[in-house]
Amino acid sequence: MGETGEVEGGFGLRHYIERFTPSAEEFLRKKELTPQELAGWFAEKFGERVRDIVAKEKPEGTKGALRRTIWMNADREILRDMIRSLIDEIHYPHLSVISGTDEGEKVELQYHIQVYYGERATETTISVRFALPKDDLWIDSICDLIPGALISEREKQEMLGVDVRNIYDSRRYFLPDDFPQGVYPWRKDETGIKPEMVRKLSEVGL
Amino acid sequence: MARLNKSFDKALWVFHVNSGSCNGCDIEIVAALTPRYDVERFGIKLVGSPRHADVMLITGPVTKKLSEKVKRVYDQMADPKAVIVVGTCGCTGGTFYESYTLDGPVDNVIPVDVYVPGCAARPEAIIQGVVKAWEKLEKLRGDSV
Amino acid sequence: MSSVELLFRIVIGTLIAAVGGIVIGLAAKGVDRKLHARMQGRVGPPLRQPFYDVLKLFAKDNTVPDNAVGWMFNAAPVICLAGAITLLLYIPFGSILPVLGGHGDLILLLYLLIIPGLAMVVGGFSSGSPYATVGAQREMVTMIGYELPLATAVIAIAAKMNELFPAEPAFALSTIAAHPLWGEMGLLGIIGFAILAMIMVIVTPAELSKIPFDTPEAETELAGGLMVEYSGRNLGLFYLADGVKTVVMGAIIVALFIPHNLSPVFTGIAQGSIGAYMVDFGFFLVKLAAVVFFAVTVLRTAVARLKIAQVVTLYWIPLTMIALLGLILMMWDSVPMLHIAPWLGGA
Amino acid sequence: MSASEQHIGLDIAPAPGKKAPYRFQVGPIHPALKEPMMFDFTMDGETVVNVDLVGGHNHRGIEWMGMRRNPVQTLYLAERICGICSATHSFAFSRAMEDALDIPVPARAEYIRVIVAELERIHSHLLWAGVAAHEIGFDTLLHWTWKLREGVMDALEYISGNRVNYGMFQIGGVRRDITPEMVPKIHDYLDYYEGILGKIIHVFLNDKTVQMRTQNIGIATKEDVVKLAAVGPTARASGWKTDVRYNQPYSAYANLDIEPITPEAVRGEVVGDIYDRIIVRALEIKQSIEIIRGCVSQMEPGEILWEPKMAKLLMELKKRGGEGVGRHEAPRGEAIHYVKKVAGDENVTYWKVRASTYNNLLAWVPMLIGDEIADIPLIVASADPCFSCTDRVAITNNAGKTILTGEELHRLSVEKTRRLMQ
Repeated sequence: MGETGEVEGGFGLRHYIERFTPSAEEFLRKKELTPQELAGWFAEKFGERVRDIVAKEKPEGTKGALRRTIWMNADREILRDMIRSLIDEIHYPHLSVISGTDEGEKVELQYHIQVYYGERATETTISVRFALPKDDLWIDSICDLIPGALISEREKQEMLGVDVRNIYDSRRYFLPDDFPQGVYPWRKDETGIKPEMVRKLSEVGL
Repeated sequence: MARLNKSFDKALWVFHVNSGSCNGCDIEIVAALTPRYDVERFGIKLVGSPRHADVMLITGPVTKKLSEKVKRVYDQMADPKAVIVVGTCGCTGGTFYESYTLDGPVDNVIPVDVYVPGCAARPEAIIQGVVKAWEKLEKLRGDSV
Repeated sequence: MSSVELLFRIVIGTLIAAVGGIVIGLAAKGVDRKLHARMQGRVGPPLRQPFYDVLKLFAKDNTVPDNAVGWMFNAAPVICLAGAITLLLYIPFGSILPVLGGHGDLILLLYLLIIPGLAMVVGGFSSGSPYATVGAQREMVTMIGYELPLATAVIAIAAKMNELFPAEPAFALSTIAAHPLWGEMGLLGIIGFAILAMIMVIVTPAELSKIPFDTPEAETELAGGLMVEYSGRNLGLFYLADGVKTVVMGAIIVALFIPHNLSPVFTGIAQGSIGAYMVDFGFFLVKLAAVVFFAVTVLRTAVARLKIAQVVTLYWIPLTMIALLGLILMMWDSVPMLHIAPWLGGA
Repeated sequence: MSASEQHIGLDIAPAPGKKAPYRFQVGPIHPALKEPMMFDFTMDGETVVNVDLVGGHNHRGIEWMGMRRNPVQTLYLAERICGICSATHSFAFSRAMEDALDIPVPARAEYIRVIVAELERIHSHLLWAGVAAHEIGFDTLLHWTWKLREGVMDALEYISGNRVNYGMFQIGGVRRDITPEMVPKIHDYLDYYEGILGKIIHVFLNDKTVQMRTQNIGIATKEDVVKLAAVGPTARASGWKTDVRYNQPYSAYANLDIEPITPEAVRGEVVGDIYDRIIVRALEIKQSIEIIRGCVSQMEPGEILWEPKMAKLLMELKKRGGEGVGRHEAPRGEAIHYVKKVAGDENVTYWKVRASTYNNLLAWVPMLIGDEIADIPLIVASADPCFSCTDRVAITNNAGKTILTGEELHRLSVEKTRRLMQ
């Protein structure tokens, strides 16, 4: 397993996992907070840079389980800071996925993060939206903090044209290699899928 | 084609290619091999190399990334050979009737002999498809003699 | 025997052996596949299935990949089948003596056994596919692996023969076939002999590239391994060679361990008559089927494929040790040992 | 099977004095992979030194298609993301839609959803077990497990009418009820699995050759899986108690007591190897049987749909807007759908699908490095990959013409059924 030092580059993921300081404590929850308290923690920690925090507790089933969710908007500059603070003060976050939408003037990325997993009905889903103006489309990579974010970040690059800064592997994952550069399937503007690119399979050979 | 002898009916070796399908048909193909359906009774055998195969069972609507590979696998198969498309999406595009990453349907990429529709195609339907392929091979034999 | 007569015998004998070996080999494969399927809860293919497969393969195109070494690629299956058929000429079938019985012995057989495997290796290397290359490497490693216990078993038997019948050539199969060892030894010897029989049974699937020792052809890892680039006639020849090899390995085990004949039991049949040959041959087929059933069918139904490192370790350490134990037990059974520990001698 | 030009970025420098590592590619079309995916290995002899994953062969553009169809159409598209996880994606998508548009689901429908989802888990785990056995050349086990699996398929067909792509889900409920007459037969099926399952699990856990091929191979540590955000049995087998049904109970799962299964129960310790993943899945099959039993007994009569009339449902869906997240613990782990719908918009405005394998992909890297060629198929299979889910993404257009109208299709189907019943 130690051979990775000899073969560098490419998908040196092993290397990445090892470089990022591992310690068992990192996975432990540091502070028990309800969604409302967690929302307060975010507001206190990041002040003006997080907005429109909505914390919800929705009952599920008959046994008093609550589905805890927090939605918020945030400035993209604090993304890394936010993840780092979650690791240090709250709980090592599980990044479910990064989704993205095209909102006209801007592209919005939603980071769906779970904390407080590992016990019954305690998990809280935090969805953070980051608005990125289309003329300055970038976000920081969090691969060094959560190595599992890689595929999600690569996908945002190819599907939405977001420049993920410092991503260590920026190749395409989903799209074919001969897919035209500068076309992003999830965009709804002129860089989206052009009508002539759409193939109507149902009409071939009819 | 005069070389087509009767043994073809009784010993069809099948190579399975997934060209971007949803897995539904693929598991049904495997199901056809297992005890409930057991196609080996009819001499149908799944093989690991296209060189050994007589029939290509292809599922899925052929993604751009795979269309070259599908063609190559088809070329690697030794003559005489037949192609069976399993599943609606491979036959016509089906629910994926419109997309930017598909090169399908399959007959747009390689010549197809038998179509087995269904989403997913049932194992019985797949077996019937193989039987149709025999009929086709028989017809070829009739033409050439 | 004049040289013309010998030549005639060889030609006719080879023809009969080739046709017979192929037919019996394919039939054995059919039985194997049917039983295999039944044990898996399936109906399975008809018994004639291997014949259909071969006929079909011979009707197909024979593709030679561009980056293959053409003549080697095409020669390998022929050599493989020829090597397997040659082996048949040295092995007795029931009371039918081998065509070249007087001309070769067990040592020659051990060498000849390598030829089909070697031909497959050459074919694999010459096909220019990385899968085939890896498969060929594995085949070589497997061959090196099973030679050791195989040789130990053969030597043990020959040594015993030499001890019991010093007048006859120890390594000749005719000697071994004429004197079944079971009745000649004490309890320890019988145990040792049984152990060696088991070793031979375990070597058989490796020789035939069958699960659990089919690493060179592992379908799910190497897509057919050695055979990956072969098609049509060439693949058909390998298929036939595989059938013949099954007969060879089965027949060797039968000749070494259960060479008994049925004809002496029936007093009505004269020794050496056609009837006696027929009865013995029929009995031979039954024995062969039993050996193939245990060595190939049951084994491949009941276990998973091993990895190449595990195959080599298995053959070199535990199986070689067990083979040596068998050898020691057989030696121990000898008379001098009885002076040291009479109670160990058993009967 | 082939050299390809699409691998960039592997920069191999052989260490001085050592044999140069060579490249070995598996896929995209390979008998061990039932789906296309390519692995680009850097090998030293038979040992994997590094691996690069090249995916996207199954990329059909499903998300793009979904953004051009109405929610109900998209629901059926979601079902076809993957033929093995048909219930998974329709479950997650309906939950996301219900979360976004604030649609309540009747209690009975929640139970039926869970029954279908758990039957799917049984069939998926059995399928996996068979494929894993096939990868190590143990075809007998493949045939046995698949024989058992046919029983599950029968149950699914009995409940939903189809073996694959059940079409059970609807936004705000389910489309078919489980009537009281059906209950005894479901119990019969469950008894049948329980009877045979023990034997098969016994072979898997105790067979010597299976142990030789699975123990201490393909290890992913807890640290690896947590950092790589792996989910489902892959993560649980490494000792990480992650299970949406437990961490964030939903649907009828919230009414049942579900414990995530980790391998300690059988082995006493967590190694994180393939054997552990077998244990987890084997025990989960038993767990699923209990869950179904629980659901069947707890289920009370009632509505199964929030809005049974299709036209009204579509109108209501069009009127409402919002964004929401739906999660479901698929057989392979957490699946999450994000949807955004603008009020007044007929189509789903945005849709993001994240299947379990998407997150488990990276977990292969620590598993594969240091192991041998012969282990590759089994290690790959041990995460139960589903590339069609991962690569998903296909899209539909409302303007697309259909050749058959709905009525015609219905008439043809009825005729066919009559023919079959004769």
